Amino acid sequence: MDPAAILALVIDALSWAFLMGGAFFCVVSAVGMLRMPDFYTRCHAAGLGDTMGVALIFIGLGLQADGDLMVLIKLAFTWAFIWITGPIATHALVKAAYARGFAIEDNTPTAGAAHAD
Amino acid sequence: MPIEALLFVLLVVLALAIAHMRDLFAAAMLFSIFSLLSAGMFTLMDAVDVAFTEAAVGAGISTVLILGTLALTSNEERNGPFRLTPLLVCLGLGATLIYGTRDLPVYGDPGAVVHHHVAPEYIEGSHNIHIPNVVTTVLASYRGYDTFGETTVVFTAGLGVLLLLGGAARRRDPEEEAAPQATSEVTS
Amino acid sequence: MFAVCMVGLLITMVLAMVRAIAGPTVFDRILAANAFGTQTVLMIAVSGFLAGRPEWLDLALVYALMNFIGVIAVLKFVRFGNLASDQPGRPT
Amino acid sequence: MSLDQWHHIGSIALLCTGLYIVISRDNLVKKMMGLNIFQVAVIFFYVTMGKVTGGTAPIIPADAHGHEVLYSNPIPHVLMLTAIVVGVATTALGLSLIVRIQEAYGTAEEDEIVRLDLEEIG
Repeated sequence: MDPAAILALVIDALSWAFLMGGAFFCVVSAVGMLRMPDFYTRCHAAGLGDTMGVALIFIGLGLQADGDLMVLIKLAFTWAFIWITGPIATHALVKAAYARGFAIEDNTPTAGAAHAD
Repeated sequence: MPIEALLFVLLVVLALAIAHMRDLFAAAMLFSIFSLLSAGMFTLMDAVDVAFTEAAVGAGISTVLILGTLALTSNEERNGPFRLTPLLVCLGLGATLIYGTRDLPVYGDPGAVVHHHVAPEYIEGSHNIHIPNVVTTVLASYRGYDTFGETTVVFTAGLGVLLLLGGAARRRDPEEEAAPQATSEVTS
Repeated sequence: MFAVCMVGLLITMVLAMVRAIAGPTVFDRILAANAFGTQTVLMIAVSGFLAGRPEWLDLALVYALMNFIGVIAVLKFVRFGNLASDQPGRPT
Repeated sequence: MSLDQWHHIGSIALLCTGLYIVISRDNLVKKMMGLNIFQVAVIFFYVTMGKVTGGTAPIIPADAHGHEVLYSNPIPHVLMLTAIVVGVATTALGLSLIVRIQEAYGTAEEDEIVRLDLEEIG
């Protein structure tokens, strides 16, 4: 077996692992978003998909880019962008919710959620 | 059945949820998800330019516009009575239209008539003038006047919005000056 | 392998959609919309590789930008425009 | 009718939902959302027609020399590009009309507006 074939096999195996790991993190974050009891814990679950899922999937895609520099640059930009904006958006969301008077300690939301449909 | 069919089911479910939702802010959030999902489907159906436009103007601007309107109007829908007639009209229309589509080509049929008239010519022409994106070629070259008309429409609409919301009718009344300014801080 | 990844992303999208429809509060819906936007970016990126046209990543980049702007706009309305309707006594 | 035509059935289901929102709801903002759903349904009707099985997006790759690549039909994409932009323009105009109606009548519910108009006449 020549080295090029082995390298291709290793790269394929690595990107399988990264893509599956990313998809796993995404599904876990969605399940958490569905099953967690209150809003803040749901935010915590959603953060998982925004960071870990995106990172692993983009690394896996980058391994499959065949060294195409333009594709790698675009991947890196998108990844960096989501990594910066995802936590900012979640932070702003939690801050807005806290300012609107959602309780943190007990699991019963205050007046804010009592009138939701 | 391809993956797009599953996404189409999700899209219809979202549309029904929007119809059901009485809280207009929640409906606006669902509408933003609706736009995102439809744009993802455009990508899967090879319509990348449509997805690009939908991303730029559909998902982004429409949602923000609706939210801006909600900030200036009420954001709870009144609970009206259930009406049977619109439902029957819609179901009848749907049945008629589905009956009408029986003779149309199936999904992705390469032999459909629509693919064999001008489309190959456009692709050929785009190849000859060295513009990689065929949609750009057709939009800017073959149908340049069409696009010019489109910009005229957008300009007219912008003019209309300006006349309606920032026009002379408001400036005449000094007491009402305070209220629009307070709301314009919200939308800016 | 892209197809398997795609299936995972689709499951995520369906679950996020359920959270968006179920609510119960406005912030849950915004959170679900944000997560859905991230999933759309991922789906477009993966589908580009699935179709053998990785150039479509431009689209993913635009979506990442639009999603962020959209969420921040929504949050601005919630925070300052007093848009979230689930609290009584808000100025309309 | 066969399930191979699921794209037509889906478009028509969306179209009917949009139409139902427009004609059965009184709230004007909800009506605008219904119109947008209607518009997306029409766009889907066109875009699904342009799809060719095994085809790719109508962007000629840098390394394509001959015409051996099969592309999806670009014409529906062009038409729908125009439709989306014009649709957003009309949405903006409609929503600003709703804002003016709210200022003039104090409500954005259609039956209330009709009632106020009738009271003014009678």
